[in-house]
Amino acid sequence: MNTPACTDLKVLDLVPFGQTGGEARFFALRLERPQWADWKPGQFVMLRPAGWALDMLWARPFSICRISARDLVIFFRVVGRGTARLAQLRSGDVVHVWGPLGNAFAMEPDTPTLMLAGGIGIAPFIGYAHTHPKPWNLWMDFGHRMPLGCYPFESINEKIMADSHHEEGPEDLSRFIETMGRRMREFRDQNGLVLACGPTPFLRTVRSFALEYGVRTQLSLETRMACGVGACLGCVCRTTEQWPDPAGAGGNVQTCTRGPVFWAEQITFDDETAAPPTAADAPVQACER
Amino acid sequence: MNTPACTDLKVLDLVPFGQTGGEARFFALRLERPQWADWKPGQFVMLRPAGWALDMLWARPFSICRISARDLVIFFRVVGRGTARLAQLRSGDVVHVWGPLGNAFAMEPDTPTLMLAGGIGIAPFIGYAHTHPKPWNLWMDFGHRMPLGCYPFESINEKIMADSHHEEGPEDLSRFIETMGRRMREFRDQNGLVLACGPTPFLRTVRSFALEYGVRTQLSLETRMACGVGACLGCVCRTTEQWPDPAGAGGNVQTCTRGPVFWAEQITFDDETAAPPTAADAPVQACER
Amino acid sequence: MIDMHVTLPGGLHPLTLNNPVMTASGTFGYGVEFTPYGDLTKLGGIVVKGLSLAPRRGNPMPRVAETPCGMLNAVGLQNDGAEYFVRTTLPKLPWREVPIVANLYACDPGEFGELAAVLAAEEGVAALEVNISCPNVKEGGVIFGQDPRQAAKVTEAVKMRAGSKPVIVKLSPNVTDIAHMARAVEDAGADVLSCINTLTGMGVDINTRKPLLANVVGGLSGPAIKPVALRCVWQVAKAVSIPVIGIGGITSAEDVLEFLLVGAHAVQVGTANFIRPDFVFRLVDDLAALCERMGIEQWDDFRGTLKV
Amino acid sequence: MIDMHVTLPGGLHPLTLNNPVMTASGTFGYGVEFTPYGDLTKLGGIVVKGLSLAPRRGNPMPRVAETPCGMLNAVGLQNDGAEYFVRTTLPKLPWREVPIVANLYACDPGEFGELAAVLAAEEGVAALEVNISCPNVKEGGVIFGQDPRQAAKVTEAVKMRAGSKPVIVKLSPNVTDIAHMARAVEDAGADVLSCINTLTGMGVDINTRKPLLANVVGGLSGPAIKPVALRCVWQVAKAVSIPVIGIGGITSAEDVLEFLLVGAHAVQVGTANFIRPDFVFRLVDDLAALCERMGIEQWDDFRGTLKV
Ligand SMILES: Cc1cc2nc3c(=O)[nH]c(=O)nc-3n(C[C@H](O)[C@H](O)[C@H](O)COP(=O)(O)OP(=O)(O)OC[C@H]3O[C@@H](n4cnc5c(N)ncnc54)[C@H](O)[C@@H]3O)c2cc1C
Ligand SMILES: Cc1cc2nc3c(=O)[nH]c(=O)nc-3n(C[C@H](O)[C@H](O)[C@H](O)COP(=O)(O)OP(=O)(O)OC[C@H]3O[C@@H](n4cnc5c(N)ncnc54)[C@H](O)[C@@H]3O)c2cc1C
Ligand SMILES: Cc1cc2nc3c(=O)[nH]c(=O)nc-3n(C[C@H](O)[C@H](O)[C@H](O)COP(=O)(O)O)c2cc1C
Ligand SMILES: Cc1cc2nc3c(=O)[nH]c(=O)nc-3n(C[C@H](O)[C@H](O)[C@H](O)COP(=O)(O)O)c2cc1C
Ligand code: FES
Ligand code: FES
Repeated sequence: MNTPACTDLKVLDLVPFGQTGGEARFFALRLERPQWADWKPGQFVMLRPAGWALDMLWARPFSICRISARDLVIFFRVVGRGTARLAQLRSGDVVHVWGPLGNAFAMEPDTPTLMLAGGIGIAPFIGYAHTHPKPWNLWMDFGHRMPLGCYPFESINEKIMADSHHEEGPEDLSRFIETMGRRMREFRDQNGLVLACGPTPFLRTVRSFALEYGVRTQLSLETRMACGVGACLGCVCRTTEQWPDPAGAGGNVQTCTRGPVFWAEQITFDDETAAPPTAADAPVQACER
Repeated sequence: MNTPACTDLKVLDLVPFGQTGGEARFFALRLERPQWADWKPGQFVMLRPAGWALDMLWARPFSICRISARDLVIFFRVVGRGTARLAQLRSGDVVHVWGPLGNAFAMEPDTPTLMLAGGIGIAPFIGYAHTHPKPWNLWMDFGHRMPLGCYPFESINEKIMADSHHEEGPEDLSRFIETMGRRMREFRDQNGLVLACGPTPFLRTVRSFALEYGVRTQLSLETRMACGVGACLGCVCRTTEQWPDPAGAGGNVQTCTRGPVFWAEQITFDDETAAPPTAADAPVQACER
Repeated sequence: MIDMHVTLPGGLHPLTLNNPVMTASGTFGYGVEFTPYGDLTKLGGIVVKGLSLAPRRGNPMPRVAETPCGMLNAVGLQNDGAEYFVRTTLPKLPWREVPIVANLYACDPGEFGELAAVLAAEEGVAALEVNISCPNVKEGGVIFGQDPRQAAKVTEAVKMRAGSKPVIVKLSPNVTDIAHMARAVEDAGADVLSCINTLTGMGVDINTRKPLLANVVGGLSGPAIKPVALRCVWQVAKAVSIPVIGIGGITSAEDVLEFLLVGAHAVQVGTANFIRPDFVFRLVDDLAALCERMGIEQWDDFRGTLKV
Repeated sequence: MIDMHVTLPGGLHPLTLNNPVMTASGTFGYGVEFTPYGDLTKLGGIVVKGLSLAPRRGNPMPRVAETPCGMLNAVGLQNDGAEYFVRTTLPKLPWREVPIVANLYACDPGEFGELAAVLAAEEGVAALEVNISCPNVKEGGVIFGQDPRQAAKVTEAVKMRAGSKPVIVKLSPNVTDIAHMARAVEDAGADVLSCINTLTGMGVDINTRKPLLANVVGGLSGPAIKPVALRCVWQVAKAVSIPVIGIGGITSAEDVLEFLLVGAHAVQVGTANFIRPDFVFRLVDDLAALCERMGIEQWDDFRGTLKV
């Protein structure tokens, strides 16, 4: 895997999506291009603006959408204090960035691959769709609660076959869950691969379908991260007996270094005795991760 | 005395003085005009930008330079973390401001009045010179270490008779002290009034001359302030037997509410067993308060 | 909409507050300093600056220093004395509309008792809060609040002379086992507990090589200590059956609810008063709005409902 | 220019550090995690994540939460066990160029002794640091670090099996009298003291009504606690004659000097490693530059020179 590095990058621009003014909650953040040799879709960066006061110590993790010759792009949603401050960045501001971090989604160009994205979980799939050598083998189902224009869906839809599902009420949600189940069975029948990224309740559903239908499925987890480099042990998830390293089975592994992408059967959500008060729990953040 | 109030004011602009770019350390900050009925030169405001994170809890005290029909102006020098952050304010930013606070300099239009200013201590005298009904009775001696263009000296010099004394070496300092002594004796001989504002070592000198020569002298003290309203008791100074209220003599009184202006003989600097690590002690802040 | 009033049960005259938001001793002067900035009767209660029998000049300067998300103070209990307060300041306060709590500071139990008698006799004093973070000069300077037996003695001494006025004992966090301290003062007759007082801290200036406070050590307060304060309130509320007032680092309506969630009946706001002088008045409004938004209709439905 | 090396006097093999800046246990993994971000041999020393005899899974999630100028953690000492560390991780570390300090965690004195024996036997382990902020399961769960006799027992147990390796005892701030604790472990044979470990704190979410940590309470660290840490180091350095390592909230070269000023020989940097992973490497450079600027030429000229 590529060696990560920590660098200071300037903000090129911050583009609101879907809404404007004080209302805007979705943004594409473009930073100068870092000098990294390589990266893979599914990997992420830790991001901490140089101007942040010490009242907020941690950086925040974001999936890499794209690294081009000129820029590094991430896409984020404002859900709390940190992302609210990110939304105040201006061109020229300096951001400490370390990455690329974590593993990546499996990339099997000839395998029919279904991407399941929930809300802001669409972010890593932008890079995946754009770097996939055979995009005709790629499909996406995207569930979202905010208007479609809030998300970078277009940039995926123009490359591959993508369906979007607007969840406006509980019926929409059950319809979307039904669709996911059907699609996962279809891909199992083609010996396909399923990749999922979104809020934890969504991943839970995908995982249970994966196990029930026996389809090869990877999940990109979201956990709270303090360091991003495997040192703080704050981001762990619980492994199952399927974990490849027998010594680690049933133990806790760092999502930041052993993930964020895991095979569905190798980890479990069930041991979270006291589930993290994630975005999904708080009323204002009900819809997305 | 006028009743203070706490309001949110927008920044109109922030004008660097003397230096430009990252170097600038002297600024005039113009805020929207507050709805205060009245104010007097020597009074001050507490200022805390709404955008400050809680890592820095306190507001900072600054002398009122001017309140016009359109604006409230203060003049400040960057000496530490708080003032460094103030220097990053941009037009439109909101600042919590409470004031006008404290007492004021004696204003005796017919008395020959000498203003002694050290460095940024010139700030309150701008308002004093501009609101004095008989400016021909006003004189100023201004000692400074940074180039004259760093200070709003011109705006005073055009109204009244003002001399500036650039301290570039130790000899300049002793010459300035000598001048102050001579001038204070001159004003004593005219039954005049002396008003001083500047760093503590400077005020100490003025105070000892005042007592030695027997000239009516007021000092505007700088102390660290947390609240500005008399509640925290963090800004006190020690009174002498000359203090008008016998119960308070030899006690500690709040500089923010009983000052910042005191008659030289009514307070003392001598009881500061462990003198505050003021600007004057730190190498980088040697010259000004 | 929620009825903001809260009654601290227990005692002969239970203390009823306009709402759970009180001001913390030493951070709100005697209340009068804040009249230009808000309506005092809007507050849940006002705890005035620590009072001693004789006037005190307090510590030399410097007495305060800013720290990351907090501050240090070593004011040294400068005050005009209880007599002066009762005679001159109390009559200026709207004590019929907002409970005024006197904060007591003394250096031995006898002195505490005398002080309690002076203050409890005043109609305008709604309750007494005992600051036990002071050294017992007669017992070699051990801090009352760090020794359960000493703390109990002070509590008894105050309680004996407090008449029907509720006695609040304010706990120090600078102990190995705060629940143990809490039980000791509860057993000694305290009607209410408040916690926490400041954490002992220190700051230095590397250029002058001097401490930031003339007193060398001082009390740390502000948002920095909120996690410690929440833990203490939670431990204390579990340990005793009398009501607890939460204090430490409150700077928002959300913070107020956090303290209620771990079991506090009310809170006191200290250092946040220095963020801006109208802070606590705005906080009362914010709290009402937050309760509305969260659908909290009764304090009893929310207090101590932490799921552990 | 200053020679950055510092030797902690005492013990059979005094510990010599490349410079006073070490990393704090639990915040720098096993060191290897940081090789992409800097040269480990630049550091004064590396204290690795707490090790126990048997591997430990640690606490359930969530384990960490951000607080004002700090964070809470209740990781629960997840680690692969001392054996695994010694066999697999230690060989990857540049232990000839930078002292590696093993941090020990156990639940009774006997276990502490065994653990010490395993680790002290390794050439690559320069010193042992004893984490006494754990409950003594055999004695009803009292925290070793909150009881001087228990702390002394652990110190003796480790010292007995540590051979010639210096034994550092890491003190908890959650006590009434830290100087008393320090003297107790000094008398029990500790070669060096390090302080402070985290303050016990807590956080809650008012929407979910749950604690922020699955463990309910956790350890508070970061700049928020620096004033408490400085006070503890100052009190401890005055109380003992063995060297002290200062820990708590360090985020700048100025902070490092503050700890040296109150008497520390060296420091450990913890939570700041999460601000950015190259933090501590940059700090070493910053410290050299600051000493140059301030004209500090020898640590001995600066250490403990606070004017009180
Ligand atoms: C590998 C990875 C990749 C991610 N990629 C993206 C991305 O591309 N775009 C994007 O918008 N978001 C992404 N996230 C989530 C993002 O990191 C969080 O939304 C962000 O850290 C929240 O910070 P905050 O300060 O605004 O929220 P806080 O104020 O800290 O918390 C607000 C709410 O968000 C929850 N929360 C806090 N941190 C996290 C976290 N790390 N993960 C999940 N929930 C959290 C809290 O529990 C709380 O309910 C990713 C997370 C991970 C772990
Ligand atoms: C009544 C009054 C009026 C003032 N008017 C002006 C003015 O018009 N223009 C102006 O530039 N400054 C004025 N000052 C001083 C100004 O308040 C301080 O320079 C400022 O608070 C420093 O904040 P900081 O965070 O930058 O410094 P810090 O980082 O807090 O400290 C930097 C250095 O400044 C010293 N310092 C900190 N606070 C104060 C303080 N309140 N007074 C003196 N020294 C301090 C510290 O000891 C330290 O050495 C006034 C002070 C008072 C009390
Ligand atoms: C400047 C200052 C003075 C204080 N004086 C007293 C006092 O006289 N009596 C007392 O019991 N507590 C005193 N305290 C402690 C506060 O009442 C409160 O317990 C503590 O500051 C924690 O709350 P906070 O974090 O909201 O400030 C003082 C605190 C400060 C900051
Ligand atoms: C995530 C985390 C894990 C920690 N794990 C340990 C540990 O295993 N052993 C130990 O002695 N201290 C541990 N600590 C305490 C630190 O070593 C240090 O004493 C404390 O964090 C204070 O320093 P700081 O403010 O610089 O972080 C841990 C701290 C954190 C934040
Ligand atoms: S975020 Fe620190 S170990 Fe993963
Ligand atoms: S600044 Fe608080 S009393 Fe003067």
